[in-house]
Amino acid sequence: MSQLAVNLPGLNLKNPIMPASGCFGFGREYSEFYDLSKLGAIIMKAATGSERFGNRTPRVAETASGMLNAIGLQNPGVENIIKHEVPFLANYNTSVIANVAGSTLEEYEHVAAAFNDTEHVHALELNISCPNVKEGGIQFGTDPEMAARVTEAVKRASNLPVYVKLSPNVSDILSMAKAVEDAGADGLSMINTITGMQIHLPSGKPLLANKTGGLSGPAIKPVAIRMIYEVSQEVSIPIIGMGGITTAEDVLEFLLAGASAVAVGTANFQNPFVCVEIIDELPHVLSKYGYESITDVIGKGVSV
Amino acid sequence: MSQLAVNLPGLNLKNPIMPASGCFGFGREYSEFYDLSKLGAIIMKAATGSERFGNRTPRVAETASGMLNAIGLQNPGVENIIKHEVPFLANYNTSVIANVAGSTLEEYEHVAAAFNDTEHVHALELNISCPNVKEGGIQFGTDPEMAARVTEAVKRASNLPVYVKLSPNVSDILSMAKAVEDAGADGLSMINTITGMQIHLPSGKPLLANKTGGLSGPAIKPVAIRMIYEVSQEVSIPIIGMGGITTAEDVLEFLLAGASAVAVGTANFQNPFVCVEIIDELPHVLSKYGYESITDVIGKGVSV
Amino acid sequence: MINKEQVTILSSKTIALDTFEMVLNNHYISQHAKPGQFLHIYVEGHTLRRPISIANVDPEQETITVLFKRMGAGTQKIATYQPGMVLDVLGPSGNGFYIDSNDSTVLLIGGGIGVPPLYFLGKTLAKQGRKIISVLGFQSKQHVFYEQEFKALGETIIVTNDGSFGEQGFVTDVMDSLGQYDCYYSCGPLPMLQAITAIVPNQKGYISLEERMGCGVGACFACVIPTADEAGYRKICKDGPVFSAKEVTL
Amino acid sequence: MINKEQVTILSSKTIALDTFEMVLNNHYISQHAKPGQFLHIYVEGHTLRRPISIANVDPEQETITVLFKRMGAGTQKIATYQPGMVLDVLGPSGNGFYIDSNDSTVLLIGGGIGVPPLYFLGKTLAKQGRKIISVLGFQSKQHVFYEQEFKALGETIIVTNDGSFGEQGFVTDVMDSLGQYDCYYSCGPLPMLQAITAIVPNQKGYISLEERMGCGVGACFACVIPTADEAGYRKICKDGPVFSAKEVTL
Ligand SMILES: Cc1cc2nc3c(=O)[nH]c(=O)nc-3n(C[C@H](O)[C@H](O)[C@H](O)COP(=O)(O)OP(=O)(O)OC[C@H]3O[C@@H](n4cnc5c(N)ncnc54)[C@H](O)[C@@H]3O)c2cc1C
Ligand SMILES: Cc1cc2nc3c(=O)[nH]c(=O)nc-3n(C[C@H](O)[C@H](O)[C@H](O)COP(=O)(O)OP(=O)(O)OC[C@H]3O[C@@H](n4cnc5c(N)ncnc54)[C@H](O)[C@@H]3O)c2cc1C
Ligand SMILES: Cc1cc2nc3c(=O)[nH]c(=O)nc-3n(C[C@H](O)[C@H](O)[C@H](O)COP(=O)(O)O)c2cc1C
Ligand SMILES: Cc1cc2nc3c(=O)[nH]c(=O)nc-3n(C[C@H](O)[C@H](O)[C@H](O)COP(=O)(O)O)c2cc1C
Ligand code: FES
Ligand code: FES
Repeated sequence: MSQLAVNLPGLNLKNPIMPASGCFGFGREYSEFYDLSKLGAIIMKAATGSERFGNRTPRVAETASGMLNAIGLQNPGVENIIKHEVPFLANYNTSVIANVAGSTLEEYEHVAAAFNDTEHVHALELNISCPNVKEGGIQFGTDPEMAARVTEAVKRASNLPVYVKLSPNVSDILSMAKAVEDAGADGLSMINTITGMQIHLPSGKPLLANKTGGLSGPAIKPVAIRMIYEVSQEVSIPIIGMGGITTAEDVLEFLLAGASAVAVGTANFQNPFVCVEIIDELPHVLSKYGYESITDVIGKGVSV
Repeated sequence: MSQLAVNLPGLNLKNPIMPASGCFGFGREYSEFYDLSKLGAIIMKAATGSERFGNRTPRVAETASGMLNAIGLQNPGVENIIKHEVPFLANYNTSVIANVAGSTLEEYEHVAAAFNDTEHVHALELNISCPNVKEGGIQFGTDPEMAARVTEAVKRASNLPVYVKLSPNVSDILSMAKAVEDAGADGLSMINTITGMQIHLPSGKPLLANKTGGLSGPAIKPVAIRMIYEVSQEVSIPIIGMGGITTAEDVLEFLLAGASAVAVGTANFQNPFVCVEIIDELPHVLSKYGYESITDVIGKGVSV
Repeated sequence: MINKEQVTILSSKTIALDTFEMVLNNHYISQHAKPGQFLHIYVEGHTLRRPISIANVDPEQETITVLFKRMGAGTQKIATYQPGMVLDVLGPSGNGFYIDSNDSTVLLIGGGIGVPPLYFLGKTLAKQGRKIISVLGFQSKQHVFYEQEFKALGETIIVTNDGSFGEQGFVTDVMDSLGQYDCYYSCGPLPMLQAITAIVPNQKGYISLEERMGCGVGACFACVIPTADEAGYRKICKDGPVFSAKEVTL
Repeated sequence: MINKEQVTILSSKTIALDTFEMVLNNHYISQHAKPGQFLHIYVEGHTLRRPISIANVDPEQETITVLFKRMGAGTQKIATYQPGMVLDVLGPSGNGFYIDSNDSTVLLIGGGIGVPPLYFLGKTLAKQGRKIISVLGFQSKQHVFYEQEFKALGETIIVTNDGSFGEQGFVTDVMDSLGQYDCYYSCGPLPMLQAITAIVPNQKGYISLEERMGCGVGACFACVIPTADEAGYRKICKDGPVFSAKEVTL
């Protein structure tokens, strides 16, 4: 296996780098900057049962070393995604992960099942953690029992490996992780954004139309590292790590903390080439710190 | 009442600015930079029943727009603080708040009661949220029932107003706030640090000897603002806000979110004069955004 | 196509209260930019790029001019940048103003820091031999800029909110008194655009919109605006910032 | 007393691999600094200040010299700073080396980037007419700096780990072969300090320590080290960075 390759359930990745859900659309825009085949995988924007228009604007705000977003799961709906977006991504030699969202158990099942008939989707990322949907997402994401139920339902509905994306907005991340592992999750994806807010001083009101939004970017990296470290010591399914990654050294930090692959979100906005630049830089960072390959790193940090 | 003054239970503050607990020691060091009488109040470093030496070093790490600390409640013990530190602070014309910590309910009661006989302590900040103590602090801080019990116990033991300092490491900050309000808290203090970690790349291990530490600084401001906003709409006791404040505009943001006064922590390390510079700047910021006084601002942001 | 380009600052100067003119050098953008497009500028220490309209282009000199107002931390920082510094920008971004070859007289209506993209448009239209009328609104005399530049393109009316320069009032106050025009182009604060589209609802017109952006390339859905029929949406960064006045709901 | 001071960079140059010498101008610090003290330097974009020892002071010229190694993002940034720039520093910070007026021969033992504070100390002691012996250890020839400066103070032995310059080995390898001395002063990596205190446990000596700091002024308890009896602790930023070798547990 080559230096950067890593194999996860359903995903034979040529490198451990993928853009994070919601930060890369369905790949079209960034395909104008570089060849998407360079990516380990692509995680698509969330899919819901039918089209969603999301929240009112403003939907983003800048914060110190981070940003808030409250997009509200805007997406064209799972049928449109399968018809119009997946075929586009199928042109590239990369794995495709569908991010599955919903307001009800039934919606999650429906969306997950819809991807069964598409050849070019290799895994599901079950988004039980989006803080910007009022109807259910957040409860699924903070209650271990609910999380287990939706995981089981999606596993039953789908023939693809399921990575459950955990919310950091919980007192006890480990019990969430264990609950979804026990419910049959093939992997974890962590972390989603931390709920935050910014007040617009001239109006004295929350800047985002949705009031609260999800905090992402380098600001949250220490929280992501802590949660991945905590969880990876106690679960045996692999973790796709994310939260504030902007450099190849950040990737190494996530792998040492216990992740087996990583996703890059917010950093794409600052530098559209960030994913490929990280991929190019990774071999140098590996050798700088004395590692032969990605698989050589994985888990080293947590093995003692 | 003057432009910057604000009155809270036990605290008649000439201005709403105070250094945060643990970031200002017992005032001695910063008293060499400026006259502590300029401060609205001073929150002392945590006091425990007897002397504590804290965690091994390294105890701090830098993060993007923030830092991690795992001091581990090092302090000379409540008797020493009352004997040697409080008399020093009594020399200054400012309010003094004692930060009360412990591993057991009994230790909290003991520490709180010890301050009953000191004239120069005006309120207690009940630290149920320090993430760096293994024995109990964290459970008190994430379980509403435990939080209510320790609040009640300390209220019974103490003759001072009690501000309960909440941990952000919870799924539901509101139920924590309501639990301690119902248990008799006179005010809230929020937020404490968010648990995080950094991996030291050369060793592949956590950088902090304690592995995890508390994230503070501008990185966490959006989380603080969100939690204060959420809580202030539902409780009727006042909130001392903190988390990433570095400028007078940040102070305005906290007041608009629902705080009635604020504490400045990490920023003191970057600029030892930050508290007085903020105090000097506040009148200009108030008038820039059209406010007459601090009391004019308080709650404006949440009134709709 | 949007590129990620390094642009060199040739000059930077104050042209009105808190308002700066910066001339940049870059081959690719100077050859490809169309009126209405913007640069998405990376600012050190900031997570998000700042969108700034292209106010002028000289393809021979390979220069691009931007005008910006110091609003918050990002533009504050850009205002300190010195000639010789190199900026990292995405551009040219967004679509441009649609130009109908049948239009002979066009009205430009700019408000404050919405004026810049109209200058590049006006210059382009003037070169094509069209008649240009410009109505530019500013808060006060101190805020006025590019009066001479617009006058060089055609009739130009300046209005200020406080009457300290030109006529007193809003741009909409003088719109009645203008003669016939085939199409208007407007950029400025949302209330101004709303007022304009309400006053001349049946007039062909294009408006340039602002919204807080994440990616600036169409990938994140931060900057959407509902279409007029409310059945769809457009992305300001990619489908815009220019829209037909009838296409979107303000 | 520690002040918050603005210091102007007069010069900055590379003196060894990844190692820089920066000369700073400031009245207050140049008049008050003692050997062993440090500056706590603010670096734009970083939460925490960086502690850097004072390597030399010229009270007449009102200059302070610091030597630093490019390690991570902070020192990397300081290395890019140009003459004319103004830095915000706290200083002079910490205590200094204790100097016993009865000592006539002193041994300076420096390791790598621990060498700088010993130069200021050595110069001060030499001026007082004491005999100085210096043993300086570096990784390799490329890392060696200030050899001539120390030779001007007295006998100087350079050792390198790989033998590419001076003698091969560690500073502790040559300590036996030295004559008598009354007191040693050492600064360098922890293993080096541990080895030295183990080799000459009964010798009077002072060591300068490093630890990650929060406040740098004694308020946050980040930088503590247990005392030798394990019953107490010292703060490196305030009670140190210099300690009697017998005072603390390494
Ligand atoms: C397509 C487009 C073209 C523009 N052209 C110009 C121009 O030519 N000249 C000019 O001076 N300004 C222009 N603006 C507005 C300019 O982008 C904002 O003034 C600028 O981003 C403010 O940044 P700041 O850091 O100073 O303010 P802050 O308030 O500190 O910025 C915080 C965040 O909010 C965003 N933001 C704040 N105000 C606006 C706004 N009005 N529009 C979009 N994002 C905003 C910032 O980009 C940043 O992400 C344009 C905006 C858009 C969308
Ligand atoms: C009292 C004292 C005097 C010093 N004198 C010198 C000197 O004269 N020349 C010199 O080159 N170096 C000196 N150092 C070490 C210097 O402080 C670090 O190399 C520097 O802080 C590294 O910062 P960075 O941003 O490059 O590294 P990063 O690893 O990116 O720094 C991250 C954080 O860790 C801290 N840190 C990292 N390494 C150290 C360290 N060895 N000691 C303390 N904090 C550290 C940084 O200050 C920062 O807070 C001294 C340290 C101390 C405590
Ligand atoms: C604008 C934006 C939109 C996002 N949309 C989604 C989404 O649709 N589904 C999802 O699971 N996560 C979504 N996320 C979360 C990211 O996938 C990622 O978990 C988070 O941003 C942390 O990574 P980062 O710090 O690298 O951005 C979104 C994040 C951002 C910034
Ligand atoms: C070094 C350090 C030590 C701290 N010690 C305490 C403490 O003893 N008791 C406490 O309640 N909070 C403690 N805190 C938390 C702060 O009081 C404050 O709640 C937090 O740092 C957020 O504010 P900031 O971002 O302004 O630092 C400490 C924070 C830091 C950085
Ligand atoms: S800013 Fe991302 S879609 Fe427009
Ligand atoms: S760094 Fe704060 S006490 Fe030493």
